[in-house]
Amino acid sequence: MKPVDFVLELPNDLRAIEQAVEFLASRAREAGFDEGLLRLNFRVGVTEALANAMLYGNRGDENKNVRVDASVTADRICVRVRDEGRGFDPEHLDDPTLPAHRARVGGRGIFLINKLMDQVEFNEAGNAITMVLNAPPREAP
Amino acid sequence: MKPVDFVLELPNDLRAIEQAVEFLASRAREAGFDEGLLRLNFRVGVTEALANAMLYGNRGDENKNVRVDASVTADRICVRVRDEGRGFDPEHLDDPTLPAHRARVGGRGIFLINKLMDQVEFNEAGNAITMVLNAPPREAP
Amino acid sequence: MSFDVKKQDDVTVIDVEGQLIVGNRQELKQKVLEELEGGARKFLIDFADTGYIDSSGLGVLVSLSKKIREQGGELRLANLNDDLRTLFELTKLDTLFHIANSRDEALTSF
Amino acid sequence: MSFDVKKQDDVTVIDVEGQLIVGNRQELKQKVLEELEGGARKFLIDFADTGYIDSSGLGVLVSLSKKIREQGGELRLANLNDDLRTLFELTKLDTLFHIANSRDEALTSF
Ligand SMILES: Nc1ncnc2c1ncn2[C@@H]1O[C@H](COP(=O)(O)OP(=O)(O)O)[C@@H](O)[C@H]1O
Ligand SMILES: Nc1ncnc2c1ncn2[C@@H]1O[C@H](COP(=O)(O)OP(=O)(O)O)[C@@H](O)[C@H]1O
Repeated sequence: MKPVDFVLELPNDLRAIEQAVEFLASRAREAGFDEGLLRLNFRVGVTEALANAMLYGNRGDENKNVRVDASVTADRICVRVRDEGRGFDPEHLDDPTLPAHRARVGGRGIFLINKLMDQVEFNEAGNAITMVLNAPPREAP
Repeated sequence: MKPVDFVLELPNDLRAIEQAVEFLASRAREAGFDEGLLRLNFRVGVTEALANAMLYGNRGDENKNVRVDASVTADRICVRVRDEGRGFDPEHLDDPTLPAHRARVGGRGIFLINKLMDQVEFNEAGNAITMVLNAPPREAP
Repeated sequence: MSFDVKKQDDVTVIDVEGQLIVGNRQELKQKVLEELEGGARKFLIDFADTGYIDSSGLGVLVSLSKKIREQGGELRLANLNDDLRTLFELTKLDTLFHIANSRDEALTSF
Repeated sequence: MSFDVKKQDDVTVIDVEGQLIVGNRQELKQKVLEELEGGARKFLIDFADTGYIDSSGLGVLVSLSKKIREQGGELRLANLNDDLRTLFELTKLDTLFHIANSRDEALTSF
């Protein structure tokens, strides 16, 4: 199946996130992707990536944008989120589920992305994240 | 007021239009633009431009995209829609409201854009349309 | 868009929910043509739950109206809100259609 | 998101409609802190009409729970659907909150 590709360039505005996610989810639904995975995994995963791009990557700078590249088929969604920041090292984050960290207010974003998405990759610089979500295997007919 | 800028690149899929329009309308609403004008003028105007870009500009070619550049403030929305086609001459279209044309199935798209938007401009090639919608004047306090 | 087709006596009543636009107009067209082939002649499209209509949607209404008339039938419209009424006036399509204020008004006189 | 705040005896019950996410979490936080300052101590957040919650939303819940406890109060949660429950389990936040199956269950034992 030929993937359908979208590009979104969003201003650095947290209030744009919900509708952007809704737009992408509606396209994935239309492509026939599993509704169950769109509900939580897709929506929360993409929300986290967009929020981090705006808050940490672009540091709230109104003159910076976030670019989203999405490609969807019934079997697979791939979303790349890139900000204009200097990136970070995603390898050395605390595990938020450890008893000592559980009561922290923050630190669950990248953790959730890793849990909810099937494949997660950062570019070298650390200012672009690529997330893949696969449809559940179909039952043999 | 600094305008908030968006870019959307959409695949040549008519079913993507409604949600793309919804996304842009939600951003304009958030920016404080008049709800009444968003309901019909904005939504129908942008829908027409996207449909023409996909149907006539890109001639349904799945490998072509439509690019939308939008900038919104509470006072003004500017949307540019560009396709990858060869363009056309928008000056010589029949008036669909003439009695002889009224019963035609088509030919009302550009007409409606001109009626519903405040400013409409095509680029030289005719494959990009820029539409401006202004907020109604506010009453003096 | 989703739409709902009901029979009220000999009138086929279609409720259009959401938008009637280029992305979905074919569904409405197909449904009405099926009914027409099945022998229905009186049609009422009710727009009470419709958001907006684009030029493709208007085109489908014109096309259906013509096809129905060719079979000796009639298509009426009801419950256009102010926005939709503006659309019909701008395009002068208000001169082409029987537009009733309410469903009852359209039905009683059919 | 929109939310609705009601008093049920001495419990402040908050319904969260839509998403609780980075774009709107401050509204919930502010509202609850106002009630806390106004003397409320028992809080129940009902998620029956909630779509999804992101890490910022979870963070606000953790922060509020802490602040309420500091004033000798308690924050309870109710009506998490399967998706939301998964979220609390993944993050082990289910060990931090009193999560009731229904609003009544949360209220009767408060
Ligand atoms: N796009 C980004 N650019 C720069 N730093 C980032 C980016 N995304 C995440 N980070 C860093 O990683 C940390 C952990 O992020 P996350 O797991 O989402 O938790 P939280 O947002 O609650 O801090 C952030 O605090 C930030 O320092
Ligand atoms: N983006 C475009 N590229 C090429 N031709 C276009 C474009 N937009 C409109 N046209 C031409 O202008 C004509 C009139 O368009 P319009 O007023 O929208 O009515 P309709 O779509 O019903 O034909 C179209 O039939 C097409 O030939």
